[in-house]
Amino acid sequence: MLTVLISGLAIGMLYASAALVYNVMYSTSKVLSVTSGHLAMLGGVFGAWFVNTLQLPWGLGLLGGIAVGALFGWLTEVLAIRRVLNRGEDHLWLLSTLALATMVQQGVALWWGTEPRPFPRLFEQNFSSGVLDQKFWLPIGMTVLMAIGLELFYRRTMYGKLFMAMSEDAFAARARGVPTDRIRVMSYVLAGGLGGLAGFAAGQLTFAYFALGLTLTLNGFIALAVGGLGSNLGALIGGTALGLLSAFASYWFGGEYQQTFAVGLLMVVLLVKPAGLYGSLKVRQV
Amino acid sequence: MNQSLILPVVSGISNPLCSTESVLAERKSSLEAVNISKDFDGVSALSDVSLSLQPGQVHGLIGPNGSGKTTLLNLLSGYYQPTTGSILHGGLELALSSVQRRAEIGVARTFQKPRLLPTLTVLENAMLGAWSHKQSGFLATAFAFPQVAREDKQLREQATELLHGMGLGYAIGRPANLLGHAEQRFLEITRGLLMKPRFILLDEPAGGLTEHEIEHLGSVIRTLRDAGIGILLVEHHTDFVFRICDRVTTLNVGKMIKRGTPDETRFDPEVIRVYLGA
Amino acid sequence: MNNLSFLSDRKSLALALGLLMMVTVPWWAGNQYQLHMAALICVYWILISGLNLVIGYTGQLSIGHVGLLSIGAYAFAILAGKMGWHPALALVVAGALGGACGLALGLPSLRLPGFYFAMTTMAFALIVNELVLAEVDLTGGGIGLPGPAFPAPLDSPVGFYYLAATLALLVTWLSWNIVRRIWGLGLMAIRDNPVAAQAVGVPLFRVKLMVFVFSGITAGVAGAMFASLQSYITPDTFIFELSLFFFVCIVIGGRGSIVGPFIGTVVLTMMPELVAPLAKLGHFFYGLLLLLVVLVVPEGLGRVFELLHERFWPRPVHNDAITPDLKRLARAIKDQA
Amino acid sequence: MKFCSTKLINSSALFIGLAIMSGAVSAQTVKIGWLSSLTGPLSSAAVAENQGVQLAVEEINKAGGILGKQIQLLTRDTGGDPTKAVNFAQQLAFKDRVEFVIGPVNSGEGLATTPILARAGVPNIIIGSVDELTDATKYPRAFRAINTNVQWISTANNYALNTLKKSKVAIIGDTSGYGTSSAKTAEELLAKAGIKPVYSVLVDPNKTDLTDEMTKARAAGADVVMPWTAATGLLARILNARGGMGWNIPVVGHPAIMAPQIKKLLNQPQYWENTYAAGYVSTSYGADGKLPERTQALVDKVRPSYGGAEIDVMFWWVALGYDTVKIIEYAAKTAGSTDPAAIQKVLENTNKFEGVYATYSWSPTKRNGFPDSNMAVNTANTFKDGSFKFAPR
Repeated sequence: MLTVLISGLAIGMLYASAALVYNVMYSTSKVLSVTSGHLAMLGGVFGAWFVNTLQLPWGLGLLGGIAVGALFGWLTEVLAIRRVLNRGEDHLWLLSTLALATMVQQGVALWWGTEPRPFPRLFEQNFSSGVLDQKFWLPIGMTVLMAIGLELFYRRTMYGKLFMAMSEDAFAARARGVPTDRIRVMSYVLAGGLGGLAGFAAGQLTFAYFALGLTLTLNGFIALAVGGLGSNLGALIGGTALGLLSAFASYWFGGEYQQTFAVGLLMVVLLVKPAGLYGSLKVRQV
Repeated sequence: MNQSLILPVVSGISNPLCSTESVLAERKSSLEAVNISKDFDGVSALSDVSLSLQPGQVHGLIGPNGSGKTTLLNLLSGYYQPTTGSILHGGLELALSSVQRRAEIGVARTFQKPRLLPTLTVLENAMLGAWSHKQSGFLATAFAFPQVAREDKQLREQATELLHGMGLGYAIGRPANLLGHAEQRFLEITRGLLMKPRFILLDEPAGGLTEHEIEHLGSVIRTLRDAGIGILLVEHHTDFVFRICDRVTTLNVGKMIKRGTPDETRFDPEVIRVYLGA
Repeated sequence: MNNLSFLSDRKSLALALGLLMMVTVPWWAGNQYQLHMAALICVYWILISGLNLVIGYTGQLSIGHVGLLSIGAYAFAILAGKMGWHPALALVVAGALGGACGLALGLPSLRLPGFYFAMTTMAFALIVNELVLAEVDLTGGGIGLPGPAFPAPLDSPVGFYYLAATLALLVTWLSWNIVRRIWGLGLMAIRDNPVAAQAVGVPLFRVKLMVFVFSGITAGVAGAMFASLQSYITPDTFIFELSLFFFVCIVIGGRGSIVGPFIGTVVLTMMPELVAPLAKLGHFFYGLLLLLVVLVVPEGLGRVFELLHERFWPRPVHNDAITPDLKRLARAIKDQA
Repeated sequence: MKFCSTKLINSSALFIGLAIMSGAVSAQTVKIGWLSSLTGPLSSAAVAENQGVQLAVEEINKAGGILGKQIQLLTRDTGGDPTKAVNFAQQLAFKDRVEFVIGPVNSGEGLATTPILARAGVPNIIIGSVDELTDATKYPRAFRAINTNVQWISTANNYALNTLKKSKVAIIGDTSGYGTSSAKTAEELLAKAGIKPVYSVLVDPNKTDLTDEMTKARAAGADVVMPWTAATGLLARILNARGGMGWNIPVVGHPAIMAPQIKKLLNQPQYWENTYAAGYVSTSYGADGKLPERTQALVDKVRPSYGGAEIDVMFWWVALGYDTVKIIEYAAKTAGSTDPAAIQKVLENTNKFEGVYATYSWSPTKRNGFPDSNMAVNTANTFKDGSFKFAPR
């Protein structure tokens, strides 16, 4: 029973990290990128590749995973966001990020293979340590750290404040001389790095598996929508709720209805509180 | 609900103390905002403003930026719902009814920044206005019942006529994204007219127009007025307003500071102080 | 591409040609394989032309229609196969069921903003697959079900092709009727400028829902035809990538066009068969195509032809000043009333 | 209009021309269609099988081909997508006019293609294990070379119940098509033996941790766990959970649990101990540590393509692929032609045709050529050079 709790919590935190990634990108561009989950996938796959295949120490592997994530984050901004935002048709970014997500997933499938591959053990630990196993606690701890780090970043640092200014009102920020384009690029690189980090931290849980991306994109979004768009606290809570729900659901009812439960949660929340628990869907048309 | 009733243009109706039957007649057909207030999360944008828009009358709405002109217009057209107060038409409470409902009743509007469908032609943009009083339903259209084609043809002709009347005949087949600024404004008015409006609310229609074009706008507005349509004119271009309006309401920081004829307004010290300047 | 202006001679000629091609396929298709592909294209098109109203015209990006396809397919396989109904009846019911599920999906999701809507539809597709796998007794679970054939003469490849082609034409005709009338304008208004749409009285949600239900019906019918064409359906047939495929067909074909998406469907269906290397790249290729189109010609390939057209036959733009004809205006307003 | 109509005629002429040409080509060659899923999920088996197929074709062609005709192998990569499989089946049968079709690899695809090939009357060598794939009356020309799913499951059940003397079975399937159906079959077969599983569950193949399920299985008093899934990730997680819990009960199940890539996914190598799966006599080392000589011969032939190194795939896939072509060769030679009817006649009167992978027998009423006697149970962690040791008896 305890293991259900912990494994649910761990996977929930992975979802939460995907939700955080959504938030970081959204803050500066008002775009919900389909690639959010794939960033974590890249972190896991390349982490495994650096450490297992290239035999690098895991520290370097971690940096490598983050770097690849950040690179892809940057690529997302350059290819899928920048030009599309200038066009100002709000549906286009969905298409472009969807396209990019498909490409990266299929690309990894072709290069890395469609079978899950092992992810290295990071710390010396007995495998029979059950609920204390690092494969649970790494993603949990890492996601919490990420959330706290983000909050500090937003509150304390100059760039963080610029991010906030942009998410409040991009035009006003630009008018006040904030280099909005550069900030946006930075936010995507940051999001990419965080995604890579999360994927690396959860690698032992998920294995290095190409199809992880789409799952995370969807479940991360559910976590986000439940917790409330733009709120990092909401992301944590939404992720936890979703993780525990699907864990216990599949514990009691078997795995057949996992997705159904997850989406059920989404639907209920959206019907009861469309803005999510801590979010605000600002829609000002006229 | 489709036939717009057209009353003879009575001058100086708005004197509140006149015979009860004419009051009833007014009530029946006017669009009224009664003691309206609107807050945006705590911040008051309008407080206790009343305005009565009569058929066949051009009603000017002026005031400095942020005085709540557009807010009032959005309240009348239904994009906002008032915090307190009511919006009446023919004794009918509209305060909470949707934008679409008001379109059905015959309240048309234009936008500060014209909102057209860029890829569609001028004719198509205009025809869209006829939506709320079209007869053909989804299925009838899908299965191409004969009356659908008939109605389509009819709307097409109406739109064409109105476009020529508005002086856009030459651009009828042109996609909207190739139109000049004035053309866009006139097209938006035409779209409004296709709605068979009783009232049309114009949000700064003269903005960005040349003197010459403003002249045309003025004559168009007069024509609409003479056709019995009530016009609310939100405008910064004050001498234009004073030239063509029958009544003028002046707002300042969400409150009404003057309602009266153009001349009364023009020489009102308060209006001069807060808006017109010496 | 502008569907409202009446067909010019060139257009009607193209239309006649297209019809001729469709009717004569069985003669010039060299063999049953090509006939199968033609039928497959028609079946896909039944779904896509309905979906086109949702995506291309109303601008609601549904990436979950494979779920509705699956529902239609299984409904047909169960009713006409297991329960031995007459296939024609099963086909109708499959369509109705598709419509009902479209309604059930649209009611909660169509009020949501774009990305929320897209994700919800995607989740819907996943759920459908999950339930299909879970309800073994009904759907055969992972083993799947045989897709029954239609009674003679529709059981032959040629017969089936003509059935599919007829349905495809019917659906095309229906959606064309919608888009060339004021309804089409309403849909495009919802897509391009919801505020303006409201201002003229378009009830956004209701209209979206109608169109979505329509697309659900076509998806259900397509599913039934698909089941029969495939002769056997399993859950691994209805993968998310198939949704993506439909989506890409429409987007590269061009929003607000019927011809564009049709060409898109034909080309994308044939391409992997003709160009083997692409089959290897699989969905990577669709992704690439989608990205290129969005970046280069977001209006879709149809737009390219328009641009060329304007390049070679530029429409004369003489900018005369606006001079209202007030008498005519007054008359026009009176006549309206 | 006129221009286009002429174009239309040209095109039709072109197609007819193609048809004739393809007819002409098939005069000098024997065309074999090979529906393989070399890419996409579950490609590992297909890739290995492809080795065997290619090898056999080369051999036969070197030796002068079938009936003096060279074999022309038309490989089609379905990527595991049934829709593509159907398209390619149509293509092979009606456009390329192949005389034989091998495959497809995945049952999901096979279920869709078999009826089509049956309608086309093309002899089809089935290499999918799902039982519905063969039917002497519905698909008279579909002959199965691989064992059936039932053979796998009953072999495993048999070992668990009678050899290991366990009766408290926990079944774990995955939610994929194959997993759900296999788990169902497993329960039915156990029921026949009068045994009801103490615990049975279907889990998402990508579920990150199986400790909960294994804990429940233990709580239910299970003394043997029988996983029915081909998802290596899931199988590895089952073994990891068992190891992590320090719960040392036997795991008996699907051959995939013996796959070398499982080893890489295990937390510790010893987690692979006490793990058994249905396998084959042909790819099992005898007491003398030797493979059956037919198998050994093939291993030696394949070895070069591994640069002399050890074989790192399950060798029986290769053997199966090799045999499919050999079966076709045998059928054509015996029939003296590639006429489908004649081929069917020969194959359905085949008694003990000796392949590498198995010794096949089909009859007019029996389309599953793989004999139970060729099934075996292997110990997972004895994987060596593509084959395994027998499980302790």
